[in-house]
Amino acid sequence: MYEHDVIVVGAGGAGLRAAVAADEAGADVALVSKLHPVRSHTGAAEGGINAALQEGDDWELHAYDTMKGSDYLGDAPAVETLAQDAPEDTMRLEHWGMPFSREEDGTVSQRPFGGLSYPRTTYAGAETGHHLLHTMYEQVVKRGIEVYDEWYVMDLAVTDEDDPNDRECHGVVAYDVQSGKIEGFKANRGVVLAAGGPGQAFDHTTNAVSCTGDGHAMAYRAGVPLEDMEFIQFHPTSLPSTGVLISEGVRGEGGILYNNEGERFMFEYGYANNSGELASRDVVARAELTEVNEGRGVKDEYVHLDMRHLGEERIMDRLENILHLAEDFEGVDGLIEPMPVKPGQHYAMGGIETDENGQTCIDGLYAAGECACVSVHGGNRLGGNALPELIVFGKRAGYQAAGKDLGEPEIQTGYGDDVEDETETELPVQPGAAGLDTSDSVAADGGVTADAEGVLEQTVERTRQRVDRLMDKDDGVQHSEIRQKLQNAMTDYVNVFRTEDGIKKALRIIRECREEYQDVYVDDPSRTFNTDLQQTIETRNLIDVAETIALGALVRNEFRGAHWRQENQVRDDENWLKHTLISWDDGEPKIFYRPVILEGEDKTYEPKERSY
Amino acid sequence: MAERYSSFAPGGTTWLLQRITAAFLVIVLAFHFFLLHFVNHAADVTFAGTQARMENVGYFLTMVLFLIAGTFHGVNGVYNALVNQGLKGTQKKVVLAVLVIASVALIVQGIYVALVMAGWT
Amino acid sequence: MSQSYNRGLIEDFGRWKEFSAGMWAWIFHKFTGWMLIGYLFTHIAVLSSAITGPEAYTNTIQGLESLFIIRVLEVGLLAVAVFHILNGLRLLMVDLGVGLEAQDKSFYASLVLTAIITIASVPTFMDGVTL
Amino acid sequence: MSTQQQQPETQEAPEDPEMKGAESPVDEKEKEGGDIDQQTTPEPELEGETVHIKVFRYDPEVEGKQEPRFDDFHVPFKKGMTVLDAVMYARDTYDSSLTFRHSCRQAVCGSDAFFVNGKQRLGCKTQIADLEQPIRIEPLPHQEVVKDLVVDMDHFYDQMHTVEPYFQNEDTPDASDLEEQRQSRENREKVKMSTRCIWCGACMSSCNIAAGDNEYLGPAAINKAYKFAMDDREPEDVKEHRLRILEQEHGVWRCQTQFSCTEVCPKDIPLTEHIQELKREAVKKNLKFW
Ligand SMILES: Cc1cc2nc3c(=O)[nH]c(=O)nc-3n(C[C@H](O)[C@H](O)[C@H](O)COP(=O)(O)OP(=O)(O)OC[C@H]3O[C@@H](n4cnc5c(N)ncnc54)[C@H](O)[C@@H]3O)c2cc1C
Ligand code: HEM
Ligand code: SF4
Ligand code: F3S
Ligand code: FES
Repeated sequence: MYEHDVIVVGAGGAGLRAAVAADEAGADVALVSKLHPVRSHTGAAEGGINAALQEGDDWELHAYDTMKGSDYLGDAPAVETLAQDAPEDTMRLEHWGMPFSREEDGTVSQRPFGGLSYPRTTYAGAETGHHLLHTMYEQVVKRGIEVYDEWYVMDLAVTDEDDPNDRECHGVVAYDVQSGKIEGFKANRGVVLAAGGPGQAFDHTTNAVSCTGDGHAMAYRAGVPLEDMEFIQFHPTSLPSTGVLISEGVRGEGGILYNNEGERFMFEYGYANNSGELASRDVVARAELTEVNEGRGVKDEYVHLDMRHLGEERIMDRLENILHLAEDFEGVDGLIEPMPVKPGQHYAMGGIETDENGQTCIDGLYAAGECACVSVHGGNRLGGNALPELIVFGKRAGYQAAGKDLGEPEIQTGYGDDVEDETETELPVQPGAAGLDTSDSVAADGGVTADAEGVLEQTVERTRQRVDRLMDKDDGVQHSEIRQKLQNAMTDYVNVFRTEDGIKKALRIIRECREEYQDVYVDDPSRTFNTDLQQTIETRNLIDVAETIALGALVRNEFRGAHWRQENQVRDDENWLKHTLISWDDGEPKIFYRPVILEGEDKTYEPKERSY
Repeated sequence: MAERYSSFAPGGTTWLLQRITAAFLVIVLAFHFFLLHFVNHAADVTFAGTQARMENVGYFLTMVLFLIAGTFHGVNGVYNALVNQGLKGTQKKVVLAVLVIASVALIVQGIYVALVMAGWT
Repeated sequence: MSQSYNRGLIEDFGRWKEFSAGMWAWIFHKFTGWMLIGYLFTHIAVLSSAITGPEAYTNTIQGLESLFIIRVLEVGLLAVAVFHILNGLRLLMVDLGVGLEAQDKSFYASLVLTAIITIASVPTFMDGVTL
Repeated sequence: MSTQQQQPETQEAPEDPEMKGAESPVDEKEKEGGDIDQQTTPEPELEGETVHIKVFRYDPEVEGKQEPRFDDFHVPFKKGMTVLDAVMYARDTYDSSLTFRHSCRQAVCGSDAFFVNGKQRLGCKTQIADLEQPIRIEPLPHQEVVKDLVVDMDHFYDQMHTVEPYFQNEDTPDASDLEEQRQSRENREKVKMSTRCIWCGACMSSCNIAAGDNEYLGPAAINKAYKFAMDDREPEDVKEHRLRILEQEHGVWRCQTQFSCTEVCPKDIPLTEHIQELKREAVKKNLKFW
């Protein structure tokens, strides 16, 4: 057993920042991550960090833009905290040596970004995330913070009181990928989950293979509600074979989208008669998919993004890296042929419900980064708002976990008096573990003693048994089959287009996946670097997370932000100015709602039409 | 950071000297080859001819420097090659000592030979 | 790492087919350098015959020079020295940060030049020797 | 910054009215022989070809794998397929115990450097179509193999940590004043390439010196030090301190300018150039005191 004051799960931007903060607050911190820190997916972010740094800009404007971008589903205290803290925290990155791009006078550069009223996206070349990640890791090295890399966290050691609000988290159980050893990590002060996004729930995503929503799933099964999971951002131009992102810059420079008949469909079929290719992300993504669904896609899969007419000179000057991306990852030369693109899952706005200090409803359990939902992004994240979220809320969660007092939060968490229960929606199948052999479930169940060490030991024991069971089984289904089925279902039915029937189909398939998972086995008999085992466990997590996405999408019958519903294609402020919350409830998911907080520090954000 | 360095750290000195001797050797070695294989054919070398050249102080000094530079360059090169292959600890010390002794012996012997050639003994 | 597979030197060596220009240059330079320092020791040893006396010196040199094999070795020495010099110059340029992009081309150039110079000087070296 | 490629994730761009009149590119395509997008080919498998890959296998625990061997896989080819795609396909379809590190699939995480057809390359950045078959895929040379394509990276990380890989400046302005350390564009440009390293370890694996001398810092670590040493935001005494670290016996001097590091670096970092520059910096610095 290992013991530290604070255990941070995940070493992306959020996890690293949390660890540094906890270290600053005097705690003995350890980072436990399934990847070496510099391999985290934060490194893929390109665009930049939004922060109101310049004179003439103001945190209040940033907050306003964010709230508007969120389609009024962000919580004002969180949004304002983000906007207020981002400038200082961004500056701190500079002081830690992050190589930001520079202006003539030596100050950091900022550029305009979609949905922002001021050019406040601070960037470091086209690889801002890479620099952020490496700069943060450097700070971790400097401080000598202990890093357990290639340790896969499987479970949280949480007590088993009936009401999740009374539960307490004492640590985590992790499995050393290199040796196969399973160990407990005791956290004397707190556990911070920073395990990143759940993009792998979809077949086609810009996210890494490691973005499997482990943090979501662990917190969920321990009793923390997942919030606003239905809000998934899809990017209209990603490469079909890998999901690598092709920047909006191509369309910005004049790139054109064509279907297989060579029609410029954005105009031809009236998806966006004014702005065409430059319509907002969701509009373009839906248009592309409609083309494919109606048989006008190339190879029934994608559309073409053509930039040849821009001329070699202009392309080399402004879009050179796009040429490299298309060449390296798709084998296509953008100068002589059009590039294949299709919509890809890009970002999850929802996540583990926390307050503005990163605290979940379980004592000692915190979350930050993409896996968390403090609710700054609401229904739709603005480009450049995720990276500041990592450093601002990563820092706050780190401080809070280490015991530094950040004051009373305004955001409520957990199932309490202020929530409203879901009543109307009829579910096609029973979600959750219901009816299945839950021995594989990791919810806190019977007989866990209150004593910290006891809880941890029992969780370790249960985890060992779970692994042994998976390893001992000699035949059955393999995870890749289930995962593929799940991903296809999500991409087919809970993608940019959402219909009630589709989502219900998805839920049925998810249920099938869950049942098949009962028969899953690990073929690789080795304890050394068994990725087969790791992926099998991840697949279980994906099932749970995908289900919450589908459930959220089913109940929310309106069109808000990134979530579109065929049955009700308008934003319905009357009924839906509220967050969707889903809690595992020991295997029988419960859906409830909590009103959005639109009252800020000294103003109230009135919902307005979202038009730019 | 407090340390003050008044001269080279060893790695840097020898690295630089290896380059300087190399530059020097290019010139002298070319001269040497040219003189003894093209101007005078090696087959025609006699002691008298050698002595005639060696008696010239400039030539004598050049040859001595040639020898010293060549020895340093060659032996240091060998030593570096061994360190590159991970030579370390006692073994490394022993090798270094052997190489230094061999070089000194070579240089002393060489100078002695040159003196004999010049007839200054 | 308690259990892991160390492929060792043999397998590394087996990769020689995959070496790139810079690696070959390194290997050749090393090889020629060792030859040269070896020769330097031998050379001084041979010249030491001067200590015994002028005749001994003249006889040794001329005796050696009359041997065909020695002439062949001398040509070899020339090749070795020329390559080492040319590649040495290439390395000196690299150290000064000049022409880094052309490092592979300059290596091939050294090889070709060495070959030309060596072949061109064969007549001079072989002059008057009999089998 | 003009030479820098900026790739905004989102950018509101002004509408270009001329675009609407642009011609369809399809006609052109037909002229070119247009095999790029025959809509008649629904399944990639029907493109007809399979790719033959030979993958290195080793597992200390599993019988039959304790002695390293090569396994052959035949993977259906798909346009744009990378080496990583091929091994993933082989794993998911034929043998789930086939083990390798990978994550981002877009050359930023640095997990999947393999030895492919005799060269260190990132699996995700290497197009199958560019390689000769059968494609031989091995773990990085000069590193111990943990299992299949997974090598032990600890030594690489240790070397990276040796150069004190973090920014050092005692008196930065107060962050709450929102004041940054100024840096000229030229200086940012100078360190730009060095900051791109993704710690893939390809360079270190390709270097014969690093293979022979375990203590040699290696190209990646030296490049990391370069990034800081050449950054004007760090004060002069810190730069000197960094040069002290680099000029140890197993520092920059060990580099024999073999250039293989530069050749394999997937991020095109001019490693040899950086190492050479640091050698000269170190000599210069020392000459001053001499
Ligand atoms: C292509 C792309 C471009 C983007 N561009 C931008 C942009 O320009 N601006 C912006 O603001 N945002 C951008 N984003 C979004 C942003 O990058 C991400 O939301 C953010 O980086 C997520 O950071 P994180 O720290 O939460 O997670 P990650 O960086 O994904 O890190 C997750 C960490 O958790 C660890 N982990 C996961 N599961 C486990 C487990 N079970 N046990 C142990 N460890 C675990 C992983 O090893 C990893 O270290 C972009 C995203 C993508 C995909
Ligand atoms: C004439 C011009 C010469 C030049 C320009 C030259 C240049 C060089 C250079 C630059 C190196 C260093 C390689 C490195 O560290 O990367 C070197 C190495 C070496 N040189 Fe020379 N050299 C010359 C002559 C000689 C002579 C005359 C000898 C023999 C006495 C010699 C023996 C060596 C040896 C043994 C090495 C080490 C090789 C190794 O790495 O194993 N060189 N030379
Ligand atoms: S320098 Fe290049 S090859 Fe070396 S680790 Fe960094 S990215 Fe990889
Ligand atoms: S391969 Fe090695 S020898 Fe130097 S130039 Fe690169 S570090
Ligand atoms: S998978 Fe990340 S670099 Fe290749």
